[in-house]
Amino acid sequence: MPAISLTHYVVLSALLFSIGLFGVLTKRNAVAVLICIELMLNAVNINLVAFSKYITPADFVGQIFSIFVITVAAAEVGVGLAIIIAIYRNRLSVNLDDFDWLKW
Amino acid sequence: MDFPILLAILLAPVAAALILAFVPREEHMLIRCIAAVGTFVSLALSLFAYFTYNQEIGGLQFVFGNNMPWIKDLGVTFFLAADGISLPMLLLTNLIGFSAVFASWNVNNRPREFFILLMLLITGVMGTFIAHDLFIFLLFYEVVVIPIYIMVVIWGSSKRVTKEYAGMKLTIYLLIGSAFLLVGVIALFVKTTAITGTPDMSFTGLAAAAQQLSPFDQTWLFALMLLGFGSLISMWPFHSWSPDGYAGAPTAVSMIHAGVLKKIGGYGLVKIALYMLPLGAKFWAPYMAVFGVIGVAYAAMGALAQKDLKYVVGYSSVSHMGYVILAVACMDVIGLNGAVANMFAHGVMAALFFSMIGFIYEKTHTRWIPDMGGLARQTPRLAVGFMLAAMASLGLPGLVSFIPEFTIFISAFNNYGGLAVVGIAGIIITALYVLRAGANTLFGPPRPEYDHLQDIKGPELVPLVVLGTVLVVGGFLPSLLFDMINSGVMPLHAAINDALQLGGNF
Amino acid sequence: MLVEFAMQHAWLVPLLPACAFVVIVFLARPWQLLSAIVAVGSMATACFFATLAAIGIFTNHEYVEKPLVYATRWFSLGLPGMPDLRIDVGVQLDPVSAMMLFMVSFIATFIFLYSIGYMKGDPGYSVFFSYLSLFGASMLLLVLSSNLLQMFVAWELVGLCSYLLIGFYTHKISAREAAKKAFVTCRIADFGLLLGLLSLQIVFGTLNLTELAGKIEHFEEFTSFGMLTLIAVLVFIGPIGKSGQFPLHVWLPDAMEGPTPVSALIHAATMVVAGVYLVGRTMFLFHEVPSAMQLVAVTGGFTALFAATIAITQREIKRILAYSTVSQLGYMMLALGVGSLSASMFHLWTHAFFKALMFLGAGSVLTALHHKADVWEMGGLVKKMPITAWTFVIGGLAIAGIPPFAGFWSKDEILVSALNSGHYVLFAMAAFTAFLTAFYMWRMIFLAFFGAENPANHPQESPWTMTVPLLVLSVGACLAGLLGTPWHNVWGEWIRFGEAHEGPVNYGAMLLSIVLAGAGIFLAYTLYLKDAKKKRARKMAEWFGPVYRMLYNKYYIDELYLWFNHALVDGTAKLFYLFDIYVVDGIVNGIGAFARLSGDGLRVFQSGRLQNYVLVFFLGVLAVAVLMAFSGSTTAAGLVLGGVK
Amino acid sequence: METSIYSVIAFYGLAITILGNATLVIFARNIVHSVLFLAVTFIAMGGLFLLLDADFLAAVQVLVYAGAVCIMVVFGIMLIQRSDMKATNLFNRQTFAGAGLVALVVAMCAVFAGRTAWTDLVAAGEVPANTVQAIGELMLSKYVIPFEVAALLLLVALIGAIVIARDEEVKANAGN
Repeated sequence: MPAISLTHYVVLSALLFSIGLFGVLTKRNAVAVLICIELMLNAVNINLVAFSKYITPADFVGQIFSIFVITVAAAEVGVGLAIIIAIYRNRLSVNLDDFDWLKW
Repeated sequence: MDFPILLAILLAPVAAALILAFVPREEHMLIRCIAAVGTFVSLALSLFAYFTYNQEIGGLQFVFGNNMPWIKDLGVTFFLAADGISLPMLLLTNLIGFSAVFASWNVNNRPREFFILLMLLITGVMGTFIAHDLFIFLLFYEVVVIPIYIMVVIWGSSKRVTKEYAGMKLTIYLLIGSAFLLVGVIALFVKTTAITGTPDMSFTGLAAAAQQLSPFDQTWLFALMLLGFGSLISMWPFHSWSPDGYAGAPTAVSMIHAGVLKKIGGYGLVKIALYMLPLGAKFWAPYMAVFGVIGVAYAAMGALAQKDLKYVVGYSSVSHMGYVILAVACMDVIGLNGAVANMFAHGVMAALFFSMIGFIYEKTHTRWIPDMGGLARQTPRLAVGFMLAAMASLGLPGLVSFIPEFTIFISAFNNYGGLAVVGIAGIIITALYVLRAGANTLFGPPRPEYDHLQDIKGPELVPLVVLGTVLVVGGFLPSLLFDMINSGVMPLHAAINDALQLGGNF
Repeated sequence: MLVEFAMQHAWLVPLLPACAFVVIVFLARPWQLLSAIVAVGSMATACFFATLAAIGIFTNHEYVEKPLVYATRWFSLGLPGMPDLRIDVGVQLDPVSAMMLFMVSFIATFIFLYSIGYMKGDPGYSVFFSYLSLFGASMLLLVLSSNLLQMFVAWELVGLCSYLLIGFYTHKISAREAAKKAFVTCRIADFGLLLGLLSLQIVFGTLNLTELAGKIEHFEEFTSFGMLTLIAVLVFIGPIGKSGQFPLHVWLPDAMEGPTPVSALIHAATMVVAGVYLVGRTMFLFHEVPSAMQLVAVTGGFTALFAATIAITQREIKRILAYSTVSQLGYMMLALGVGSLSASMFHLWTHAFFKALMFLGAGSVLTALHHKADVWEMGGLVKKMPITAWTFVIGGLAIAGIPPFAGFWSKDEILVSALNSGHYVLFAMAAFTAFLTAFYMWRMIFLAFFGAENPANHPQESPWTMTVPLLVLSVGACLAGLLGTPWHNVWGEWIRFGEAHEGPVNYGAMLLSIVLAGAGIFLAYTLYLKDAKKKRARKMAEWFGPVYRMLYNKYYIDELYLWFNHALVDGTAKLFYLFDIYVVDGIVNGIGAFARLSGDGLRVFQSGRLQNYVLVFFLGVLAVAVLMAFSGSTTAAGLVLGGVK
Repeated sequence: METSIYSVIAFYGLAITILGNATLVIFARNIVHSVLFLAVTFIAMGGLFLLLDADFLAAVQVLVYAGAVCIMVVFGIMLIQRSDMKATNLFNRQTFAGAGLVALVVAMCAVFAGRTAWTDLVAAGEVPANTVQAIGELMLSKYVIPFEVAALLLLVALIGAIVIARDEEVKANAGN
């Protein structure tokens, strides 16, 4: 059985990212889209930590970067949910198909 | 350091605008007075500058900020300076700006916003004339566009075309013009920087470096600038914004637009395009002359067919600007003098014309010539102003526009012969349409529905007095204007001549 | 002492009325009488100075050859030491301008005086005097000009005043149209003149009269003969318009819409002769170009005859006078064309007196008859208005050419010089014109002042402000010609171009002239006075039906011009305008529409849905990634620049 | 680098858990189920971080993601969804287009992953054992400014979220 190498992590990350992307592109529910964004961010984190381990083991740059990503992601979820709630209050819907506001 | 007079001239309307922003919106009289004071300070200072400018020495004077870098990497400095070409234009701007405030005395729809925008407009126009840095020039030019659009759309009037259409057309044309210009300027900047290695956006720096460009480069760069400045000065066939725009615009905007804004095009042609790219100018001069003459004849004929007063003057200003283009195309001392002087003369005349038409419209609620007649009996002072402007428009000797036209004719006839004759024949058609408009508006049997009209009085007289005085004084003492312009044209012409002689050896 | 001062400060002469203009406009306007006094006073003072200056000139023979010139820079372009263009303004005093200066100010003074009475009760009383003053100033400036451009300025200013005064009765549409016509017609002529001036400036580098005179003598150094001919012709176009020569004479009869003093001053005595004066001033130019001289002579001769034929049939008193003015101006041109500045100026001088006199007389009649202008409705006025009538008769005798009245001497001068220069056809035309002149003038006099009274009229003699000028001018009309009798031609010694020629007195021409004048008067007498019912006159009109109608309608030239103006000029204008709206603007709007339509097309892609955008965004990401993969660059900049490479 | 068979097994097990649960997150028709699967994914991710010698990060992952974020999302759902949670998590109309694009992304990733010479990049050396201490020191020295900024960001996000979510009620109260 071959040893686990950087490539494995990268592939895992790519797959997870793709799954998240697919969700972002195709889900109707705004909360689901938010969740899928978290998946994509996690995929990135896997990459960062893996690179940290294999390429710069002594520097922790990747890990620290991941910590910041997690921080931002947490903030993003908070604000994102607040926005979704606000929209829901106004429109009584979180179905993205109901919204085509991004045009003039 | 001396008192920075140019900066003070530039900032006086800005200060007025700032104060206006804090005045309660109901205080109409206060608002007008603040605007009047702001423009008056500018006017007084620019008169002072005009008469203290040392013509013996010539060149750039009242220099400000030439060592004040603004964008270091692009070599941009906030360089203000005036020479014999910019000072008449500066004075013109202030004369018209000051008059425009009084011509808008009766604006009652949001006067505060109106005057704030007017102040900004005046500042922008002045800035273009005293900037000695190409970047700053363009910057001020863009400052001008925004208030114009807003003012046309809010305070304009819809006749043949809606004011929205007029405002849009005006703005888009100005922007397209400046887009060509911008491309030209950037190309010029990149090319010259590649030669000299040090970025420099000042007129003198660019001009010096541009002389090392190949004739081919100069030619296409000049073409871009000609397109840009040409659509500003409403060179045929880029003129169609002018009549529609003026017709839609409120009086003050028409005055400033026809009076000075258009002149930015001519000023730029002379002081930027010609000065920096003489070889290119040499190549394009015959075409410019043809466009100029077509513009003169074509627009004069167009004016003849009009029944709306503002359209008459709109077309007539296109026609007059044709003379300016023709004169620039001559590229000699007489022609350049004539071009600048004619811009000044036309500015004063057009502003007076538009202010009088504005009053007529305000009082009769029409600009349709067949609906008028006999106003000379009911509103004699208005008639005097109108006739003064009309006579200046047809180049009556004794008014400021005759000598400039004469010099242009001399130069054009000398350089282009038969072509110039067609242009000169424009004076006949001009006489025809101007007199027709004037006669049908002012003379003939008075109409009873206008019996109650009040003649212009009080503050409304200011445009007539200020601009009329300039018209007459400039007509009888042309040296007041020409000595100044000549002191600016001579060095410019010398530089062009040197470049052309060098260029001959290429 | 005073004479010296007047000569050195001749510029004061035009300045005085100019000041009057300013004073009236800004100060005196509300007070009618004050305005009138200011105007008349300033003009009288100007006349006083002008007389002194004229005395100064006419006491020193030097000035005939060497005019007194003082000028100053008006403006200049180019280097101060070596200007590319320099225009001077100044004063040139020589016998010709001194004579004009005196004549203009003298006649103007009396016409101003006359206007006080004539304009009584008009709402624009003060304005009228301000215009008159402005006109006086401009005309005197024109006369004194030492520079052609300066003269052109004054030339246009008198045109402006003419415009304002023709259209003085602003409420009348006919006046408005006549004023416009006058201005535009003169403008067409000025276009030619301007081209001429431009060419002179370009070729000779100066417009100062004395300098030009010096340079044109050696014109070969500057230009070809053909060019000089062209210049001369161009310059002559100006006078054709201003002095009402064929084919630009159409404005002058219409100009009678103005108040009568205006007709007398501007459209008879002074402004219209500016054209003659200009040709006289630029005689040095025309003298070099015989073909241009020929043109001047033929134009003058033809106009004289042409206008006289029209005058025969006209009915309105001022119109007859107007056509006679055109005709007399033709005489002056003819004289210039045959090379006699002296004769031309002499006729100008005498004509000013008798024609002003006749116009003022006509004005007096019109006031009395409440502006009923048709001579056929007058008759027998001599009984009620003796002063007007008899002064008018003096004018009639003068213009018909009966000795010793003024017109005889000057007309004789012209005929003799035409004959002496060998222009026999022109001489014949001029002689025939003399006959016609006598006929139509006396036709008018007999119809208006003699014969049976028209009971519908209740005429009264005019007040003294109007009759005094009539009397003064009638004295002028009697005596002004005695300066230039063939036996002792003082005039010819002073006012001349080239050498004064003393030829033998041509009694034959003199006799012919008298006979023709007498025949004309006699014919008029038989047709219009003796035959009280005017049967014969009517029969004549019937016999010559088509000719009569053609003459009465002024050869349909006005109609032709009107058609040209409306159909051709306005039509073309309309065409240009439509072209502008639909083609030029069409292109502009087309570009706008293209932008809008393409925007509409692209709008489909702007769904407004977040997830659509994400999809497209990632497509972009993919594209960039693929590009990177294939170009081998790893940075965006490398990608762009690599692609360019 | 020595790799034990257990770590290989652990990697594959965790990978399958992560991918499988992530797929379930997408395909679950009930949004609440989705969140549950998401929690599992996050916890598995924590395991993966342990495998990568990132102890501290693993703890943070479990705490922040599996704990805070999931709970927050659940609260969010509870605030906005109907009582019936069936069919709350459906696909939209561009599912197939999205699938195509994702396939392309996967292909692209595969190409790049294949083309990159990973082995050249890999450096020798081990991750130090006491990561928590090392990260703590770095956070308060080299990365102190980003650290503080992140703290500020969180504060701003907190306030922002409250403001946005409460907006309507405040208005309603003001109306009363």
